[in-house]
Amino acid sequence: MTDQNYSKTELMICVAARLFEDGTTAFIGTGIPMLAAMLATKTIAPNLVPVFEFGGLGAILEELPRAVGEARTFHKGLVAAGICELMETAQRGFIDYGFLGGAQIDPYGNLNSITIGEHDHPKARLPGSGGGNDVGSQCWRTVAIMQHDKRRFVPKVDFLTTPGYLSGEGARENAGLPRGTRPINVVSTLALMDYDDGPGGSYRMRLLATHPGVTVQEVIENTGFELIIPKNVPVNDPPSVEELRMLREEIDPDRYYI
Amino acid sequence: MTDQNYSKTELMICVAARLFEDGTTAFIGTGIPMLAAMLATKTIAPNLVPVFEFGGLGAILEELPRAVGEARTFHKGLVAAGICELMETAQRGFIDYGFLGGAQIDPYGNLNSITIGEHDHPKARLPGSGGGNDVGSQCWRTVAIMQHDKRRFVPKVDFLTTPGYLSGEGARENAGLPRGTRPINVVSTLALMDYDDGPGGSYRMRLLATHPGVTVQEVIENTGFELIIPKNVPVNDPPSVEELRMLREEIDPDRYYI
Amino acid sequence: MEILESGIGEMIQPPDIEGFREWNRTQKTRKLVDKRMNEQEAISAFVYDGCYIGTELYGTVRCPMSLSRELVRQGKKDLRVCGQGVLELDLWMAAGLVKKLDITYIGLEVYGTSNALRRAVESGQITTCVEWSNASISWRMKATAMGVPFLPARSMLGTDMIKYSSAKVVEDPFSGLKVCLLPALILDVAIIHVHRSDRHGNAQIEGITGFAAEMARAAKRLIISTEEIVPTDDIRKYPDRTIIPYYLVDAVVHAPFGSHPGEMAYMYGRDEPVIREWVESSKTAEGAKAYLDKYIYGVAGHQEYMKLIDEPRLSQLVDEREKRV
Amino acid sequence: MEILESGIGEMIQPPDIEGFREWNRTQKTRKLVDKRMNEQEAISAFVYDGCYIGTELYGTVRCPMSLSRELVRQGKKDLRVCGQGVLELDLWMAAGLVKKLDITYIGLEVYGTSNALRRAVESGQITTCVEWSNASISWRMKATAMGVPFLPARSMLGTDMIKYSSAKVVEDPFSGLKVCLLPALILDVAIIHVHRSDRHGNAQIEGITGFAAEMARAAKRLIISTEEIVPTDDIRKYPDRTIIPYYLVDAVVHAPFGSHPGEMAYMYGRDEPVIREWVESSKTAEGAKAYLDKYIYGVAGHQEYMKLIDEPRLSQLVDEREKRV
Repeated sequence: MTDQNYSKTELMICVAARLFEDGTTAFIGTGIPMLAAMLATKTIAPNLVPVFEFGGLGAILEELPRAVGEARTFHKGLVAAGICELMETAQRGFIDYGFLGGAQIDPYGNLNSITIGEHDHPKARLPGSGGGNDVGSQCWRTVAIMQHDKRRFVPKVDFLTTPGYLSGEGARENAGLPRGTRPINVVSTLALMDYDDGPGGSYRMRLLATHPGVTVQEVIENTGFELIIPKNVPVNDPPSVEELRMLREEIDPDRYYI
Repeated sequence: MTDQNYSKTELMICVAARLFEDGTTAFIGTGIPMLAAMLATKTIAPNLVPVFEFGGLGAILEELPRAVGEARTFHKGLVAAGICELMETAQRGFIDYGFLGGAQIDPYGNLNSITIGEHDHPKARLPGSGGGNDVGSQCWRTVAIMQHDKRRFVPKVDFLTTPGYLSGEGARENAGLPRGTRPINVVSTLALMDYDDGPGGSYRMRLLATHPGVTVQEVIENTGFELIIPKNVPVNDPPSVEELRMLREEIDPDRYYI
Repeated sequence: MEILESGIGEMIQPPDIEGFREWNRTQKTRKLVDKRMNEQEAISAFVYDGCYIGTELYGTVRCPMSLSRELVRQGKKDLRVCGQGVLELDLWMAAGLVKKLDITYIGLEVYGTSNALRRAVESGQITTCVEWSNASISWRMKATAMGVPFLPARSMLGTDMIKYSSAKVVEDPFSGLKVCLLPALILDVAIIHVHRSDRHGNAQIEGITGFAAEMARAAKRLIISTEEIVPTDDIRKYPDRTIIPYYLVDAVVHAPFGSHPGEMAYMYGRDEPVIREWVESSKTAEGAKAYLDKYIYGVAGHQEYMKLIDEPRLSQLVDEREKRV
Repeated sequence: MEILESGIGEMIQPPDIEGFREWNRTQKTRKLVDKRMNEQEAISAFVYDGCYIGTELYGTVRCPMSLSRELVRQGKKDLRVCGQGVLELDLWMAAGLVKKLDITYIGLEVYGTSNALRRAVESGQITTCVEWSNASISWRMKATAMGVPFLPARSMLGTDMIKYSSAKVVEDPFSGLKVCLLPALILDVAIIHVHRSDRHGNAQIEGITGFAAEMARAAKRLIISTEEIVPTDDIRKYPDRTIIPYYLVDAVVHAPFGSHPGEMAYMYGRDEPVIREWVESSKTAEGAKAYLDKYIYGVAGHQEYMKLIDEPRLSQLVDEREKRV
């Protein structure tokens, strides 16, 4: 049974939460990824090991962290160390997933969080890479969570901040990035995407499933580049009543995000 | 007033202890340097900051450490960290002195603690560099403490383990060793030496003072290379009654060394 | 090991490791001297116009906010800053004190982008932004802390980050991997807030340590503010808890609630209304100025600031602290 | 950044950082599983003939002696060892189990040189000695721990150490300094003794940490022995004390007095007579064998070993421990 009354953000969080894998380590960025991670630990991934870049690992997420360094990121945690320790843990191959946001994404999953417009004279100065570039470089698999519109889904990002597939097959390895690391999904306010990264693939973004009530045409119209559209595009399950209850009552009761 | 009844080792320890500078940091190697450091803290250097390579800094030396990692090396200490932390502290320029031993020393103050004879087929396998090479590379000033005989004071060390002046003026800097670091003294069972390292100097070892009851000729005969002999060679003060009492009753009552 | 790529970003602070060694030999005492002073004395003694400065951890978490506010009060300007920052750097930028940035992240986290950053950069008031990732800037400080001129890393590669930084890409001579070389970052001044310290600067931190250990070891001058001053005997009882040894420290400032409105793990929680007040005020330059007037220019120092926040509120934040359970 | 000098020493273990990443991805669980086993099970499960192995700290200080003795008991041979060692490696060499050494220091400290080392090397039983300083070998492990193929250092330079190591000398592309590049050291197996751990391997150490943090992060398999097994809730109460996180650990061995005859800071002192017994015995091969018969081959395991030492003596060592005062 589902509740027809939910926001696009709530839907995006629920779809993202379903991508977590139980018993894995995952870097959690500020914002939506935190809500998704908390929802995952309450549903399909009770043994998720959340990792927060400034030092917290293995926390029990009882309250929504508002900062990646907040005490809630190491509440009843297994490790409270520093940024070097955890980034080096990722560089050593111990962090399975990274959940990231960004202001722009291109067909290869490259993200921009630095400037809109030319770097030295930007139209808009964004916060900067933060841990984004590191997470996208070091984690085995990364998932991007984005608002979906033409301004954000662009043919070329203004500043390549966080590496996706860069320019396509083999580009990451050629650049010296750790072998086997890659972007796997994009969760947006409209749909779920993956990449055409099979043998002989184009390594470009591919529509995997639309959100309930969203047409494939809508997704195409809101994407600033040619998205690969398979013959059959399933529809994601809507948020369950229980998912929404947990989101609204347990995870974000103060409505920082939802 | 002095006590004529003391061993060469006791004398060497007393002369070495007088080389410590109050209010400085000093790496202390196992053995004689530990006794000298303890004597120094009880006499001329009450504010000495002893540093032991495996992690102890600023300990109050109440009992003679028998190992550079023993709890006595961080007893009431200011820091109990690890080897990297303290070696990096030295590499960063924070450790003023290093007090070292060795099996062989050459005219430039280079030390050997690895092999006697050819490395791959040695006559005698010694313990290895340990922290010696690091201390001789990173500390601002190093003091070697040695038994004095022709087998130990040699024209060329069989294996250059710990850098002194290497081959002479500028050689350390040319090799990439931290600028301004250098060997300053050798304390032996027979005498106290320094180096001819003034402007235009040869950077070779120079007799500075003989021990009481030791002639310059004796020193020359027990040195396997040409030692620089100044016109006037003073004689070191013998151990005072109080120095000997502290050594025998407080520092090494179990007679590990004396 | 040829150089395959070199960033065009300005080397805002040169990695002069030999100079740093010499500084540490001649300018940092090994003696246990009393380094206690107040915010006003510490900032005026060690922070100067044009210096290269950094703060740790950041605005809402264990951040030297009382020192950051005093810096604004004294109007130290043309600052070159290594910028991981949330509230503290916002205040400096809003006051027009920042000229160049080695920037990693400056934003308001849950509350989004920093309008103070946008205004300062888009107006050209900040003339230079050199880009780094959070790990990269920390590793740059770690290089200095280790006493080496650079560290290799596997971040930054393949992106515009390399181009707009001052890093280089080389081939590792052992494995043939392409690696990024990060130049050592030497700060003129660092300010760090801790849980407790003795009067000499032997300091302990509880919970996460962020990049405090690295920054403390990468700075020519280090000012620490501390919630509590403890006897040196307490330090000597737990030498394995000393994260910042005294010889790194130039000033010890006793600053209870020194991280306010940010939190201090196990001591007090963050003050959300005051943080939100900045988020709202800073949307306009005028609003930001009003906030500075109220919380910085309008109070003489940290004592008055705490009066402004008021005791009952501070006690409430103590009740809301993270607890060891 | 050309290579100015390359050591001719054998690269006993290649710095395959990509392979290490892949190992950590596929062979190390992120789940909190119960890893408790005894010495016999842990050594037979993870130590194999010809493996590259290291111990921490060393024989007389917080050393996994019960595991080191069990390794001898099981006769794991042709070991390639990174050698900072005092008593533990003496036992392995006396038992003829060591083939190659990345050696830093193997001796008896206050009691001088190691006769076991002399016999093993001078007889040619140990075929290879590659020379490193204590800091260099620790930095080599630190490189692996950081996930990079090498680290720069300012040790080893200008000496025969470079020549007989597998290090290289290059010119730093930022400052022009000559620096030594140390290749990452990846161990097949590491054994480390700690004060306390939970059953998953979340471990705490008191006092100095030697190179435990670096070695634990540089090994493909990690066996820890611990004085005490504590509930995971105790770990979660002090997450800032976890020096070895569980995901690094493959086996947790409960070994009270596991460092005997070495000391354990704040728990028990070293057993001087037993240490001296080795010093005397090891002067001859026969004497060494007699010691092995008495303390290793003659007892089934650590339980029997402790009976051999005897309870009153162990209590006395507890009384002689370093205290937090």
